[in-house]
Amino acid sequence: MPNTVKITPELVAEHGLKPDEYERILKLIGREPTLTELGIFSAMWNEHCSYKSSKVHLRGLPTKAPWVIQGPGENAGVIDIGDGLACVFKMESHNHPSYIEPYQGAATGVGGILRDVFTMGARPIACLNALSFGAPSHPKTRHLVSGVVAGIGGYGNSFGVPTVGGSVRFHSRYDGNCLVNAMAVGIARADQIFYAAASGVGMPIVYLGSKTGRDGIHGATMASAEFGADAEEKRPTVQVGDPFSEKLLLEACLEIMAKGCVIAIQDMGAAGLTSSATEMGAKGDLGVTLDLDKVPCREEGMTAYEMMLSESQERMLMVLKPEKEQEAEAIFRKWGLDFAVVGETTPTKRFVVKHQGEVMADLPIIELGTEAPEYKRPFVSLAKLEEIEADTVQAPVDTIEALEKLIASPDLCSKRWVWEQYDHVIGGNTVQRPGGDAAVVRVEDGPKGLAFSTDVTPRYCEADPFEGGKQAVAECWRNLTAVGAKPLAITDNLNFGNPEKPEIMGQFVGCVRGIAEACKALDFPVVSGNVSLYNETHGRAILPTPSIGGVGLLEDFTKSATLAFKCEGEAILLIGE
Amino acid sequence: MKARVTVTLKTGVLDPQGKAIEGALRSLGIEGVASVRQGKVFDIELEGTADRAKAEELLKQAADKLLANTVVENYSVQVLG
Amino acid sequence: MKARVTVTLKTGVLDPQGKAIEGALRSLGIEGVASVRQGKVFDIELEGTADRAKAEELLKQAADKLLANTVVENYSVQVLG
Amino acid sequence: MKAAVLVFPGINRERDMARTLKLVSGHEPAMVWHAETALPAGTDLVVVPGGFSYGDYLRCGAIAARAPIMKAVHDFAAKGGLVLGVCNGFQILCESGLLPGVLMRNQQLKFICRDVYLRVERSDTPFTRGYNAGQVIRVPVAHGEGNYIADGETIARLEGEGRVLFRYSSPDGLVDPNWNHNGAINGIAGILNDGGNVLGMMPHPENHVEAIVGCTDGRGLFAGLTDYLGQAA
Ligand SMILES: Nc1ncnc2c1ncn2[C@@H]1O[C@H](COP(=O)(O)OP(=O)(O)O)[C@@H](O)[C@H]1O
Repeated sequence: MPNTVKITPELVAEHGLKPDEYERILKLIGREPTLTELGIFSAMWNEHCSYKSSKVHLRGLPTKAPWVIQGPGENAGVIDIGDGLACVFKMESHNHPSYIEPYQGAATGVGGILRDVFTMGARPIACLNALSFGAPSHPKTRHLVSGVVAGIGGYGNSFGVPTVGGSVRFHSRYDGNCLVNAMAVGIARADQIFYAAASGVGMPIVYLGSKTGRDGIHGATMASAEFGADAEEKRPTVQVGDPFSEKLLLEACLEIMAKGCVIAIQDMGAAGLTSSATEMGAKGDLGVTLDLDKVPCREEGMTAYEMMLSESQERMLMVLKPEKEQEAEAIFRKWGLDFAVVGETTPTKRFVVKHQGEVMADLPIIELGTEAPEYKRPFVSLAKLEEIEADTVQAPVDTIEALEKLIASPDLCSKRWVWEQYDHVIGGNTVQRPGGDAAVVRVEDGPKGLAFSTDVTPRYCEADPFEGGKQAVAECWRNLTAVGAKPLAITDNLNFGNPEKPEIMGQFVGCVRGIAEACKALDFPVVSGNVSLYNETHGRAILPTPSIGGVGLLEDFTKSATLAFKCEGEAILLIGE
Repeated sequence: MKARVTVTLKTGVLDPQGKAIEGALRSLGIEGVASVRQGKVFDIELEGTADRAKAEELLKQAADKLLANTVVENYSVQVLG
Repeated sequence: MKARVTVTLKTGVLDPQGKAIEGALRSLGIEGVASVRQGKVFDIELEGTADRAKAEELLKQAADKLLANTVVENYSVQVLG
Repeated sequence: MKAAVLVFPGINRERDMARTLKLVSGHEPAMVWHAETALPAGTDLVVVPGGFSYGDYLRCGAIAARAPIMKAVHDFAAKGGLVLGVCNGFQILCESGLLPGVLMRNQQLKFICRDVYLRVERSDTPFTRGYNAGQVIRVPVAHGEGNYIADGETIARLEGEGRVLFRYSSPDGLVDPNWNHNGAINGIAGILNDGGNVLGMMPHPENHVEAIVGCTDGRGLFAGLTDYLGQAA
């Protein structure tokens, strides 16, 4: 694709940029962008990367506590768990890709969140997930459930991390838009956490992992666009996960980190090379020049545009200590992975992309992030449903029948079918397996243990977003305390409909405020998270679903409590109101 | 009636298996292999019916509905008689 | 040069995937399928050499050494040119 | 005990195995990279651990079975050295010809992770001397392709020569299809080679050696091996 393509309003629209956003670009760079540059802006300024609708509200979340080492803004959040160790964790959605190709969509979602965690120098010790599907009777549901569950298992089992918990729900409002939220947790030495910010001028930028293909081009844009009726026809290139390569990438990364080779590291997630390179530069207050001729490609004739937007999986970008380059390369070759110096840091604060001797992009690197549009979208709170007096409602069925109905309902029935497809014992540290209130995993050789739980009740969030947000946090807190853990921090995954609709924005704002309120009250900070908007089909939004993933600490894992009754004749106590 | 449905990955779709096999062939000393892509075959025995066109129709249905994941795979149908 | 190696299960070897697919096709309402056996194809790109005989030799080696488990599988080799 | 744990790319239960060997025998095993051509001097037990060597691409264990280190393992086994393959390790041993048969997709075509019951068929082997014949143990499985098959003649030989060491069973030792979670012929979960020195098994005894993270039923296997090798030394 030549650098001379005329940028038409249609082309701008195809890139998901609104006319006023395009005006902003023209003002920022003082000329018409090249096609590659337009692609870079579309990737950086879409909802997924820029959080343009949600940012103002997310600022209200509490993110600090004495035990927080790193709050939101890096690949994952980091908390101190004592003994010189840190717990690194995050949750992220892969909703739209999973609806289009459930196995690969879910698998690459797990792969992405695992990379976020080990990029920071942590060895993953557990995965969880929160899944929302349409009504069990909907014709697509069965296919989605079996594909998503197999995909999550397929990736995590092969990668070698236990999947220890999660949640599954069914509701017709997810018929055309399932939710796949994956959480990963890792352990690192607290004094050896790795960040994205580059430092030093003239440092080699190294490309690691698998080769770049034409996977998921426009994927990042897709993740922010509402599904129309033609979604099934316009099937974008699907990303295929390769857990084997990712396992090699993990071992190689941890090895070169231990050898002290790494200055900065960033996972290539959505918007691949573009977001990883600009983030490393911008965070380090440096420019970056990339030479795309050096990028390992899987397919022939890839253009600069395609390379910059490719979402091929299992790739990383790193800034290496120059004197350690050879050592690092030898380690990567040993693991059979690609290793290429593809650029360097510069003092110019510009993001320069060269390909075949031509400059394909030359943009101000800091502004690419900071000048992204930010919206204070109008929001309305829907009238609250009228409160119902409990005594005025007649029991529709007798108690036993009601109990049987509840136990048999898809939301409450046993999820064994799901979690038996996940290896939940690998590592030999799973103290409490799926099936309880929270999973418990021993930390190294003990005596500490970590507890994890994912929670939210979307119908509460719809009835009253503020109370629903609070309740999700409180439920997570309760699940952690129920196994004997001290709750420390959460990650959140906020799944909502189209934020351009004031009532949806109202749900979002209400839930976020509720989460903030509960987190403040409980001293339970948010250290990482993810927002997924535009979860709509034919204009109908999903239920507001802010998934909460909580982490708690047990000083002695052998003292964790399980939910099973232990013997006959014991007293049963009810605690609380 | 015997038939074969062959399912292959679309061009450009990552094939981790093929890649691993390429590497393994090389380290076994088998030289000259530029690339490997892995696919599936389904050998299907059909009941009765000597009507080829009908058989093909049936196999296409089977491929579309189940045997191939048309998001990432192509298929071809061969009635062997 | 392009080639295809097709690997199929030997007769008599149980094929759980094939069995499951048979069942699934039936429950999808696709009638008339008596049996399904699943196999693999490897689409292999060979470097240089226009020598078919040599190419076939190479592919047989690849199949014997790696691509097929000859305890339970048969293979066939096709040079497509 | 001088154990060597093989490490292939994609293997992921090598740490579990190494920790268990250390815990039960008191000795740290050597981790041996797939590209090596010799085992450490004095090795008296080779362990091929579980995982997804080479992603389980092509066939489970197929690519690993052809790695350089496997030649040394063949030589070691031919001289009577003890070899234990667990899960992917079992698949690798079958693919390499050290054990007969093949592990196919689980009957229900799904990966299954759960605790299963195994009936220990014999206690007069180096691997099972820590158990009583007929004893039932509980250990986890975690695999998608553990459905053991072999031709009729091979099965007859395995059965006739008492080379089936573990079978999926009910908690009271009944071998019955309801307790056979993957469809393996005769409920076979673990077999010996004809020399009696190579064992392959699908379940993970190394994950059940501590009461607090499951149970200790897997310990007997490692304790028995330690005892046997201790006496031999
Ligand atoms: N997707 C999943 N992955 C792993 N475990 C799951 C999943 N869904 C449910 N579980 C496990 O099943 C158990 C019950 O889940 P759920 O019905 O959501 O109960 P609760 O409302 O108590 O959280 C929990 O222990 C949970 O970890």
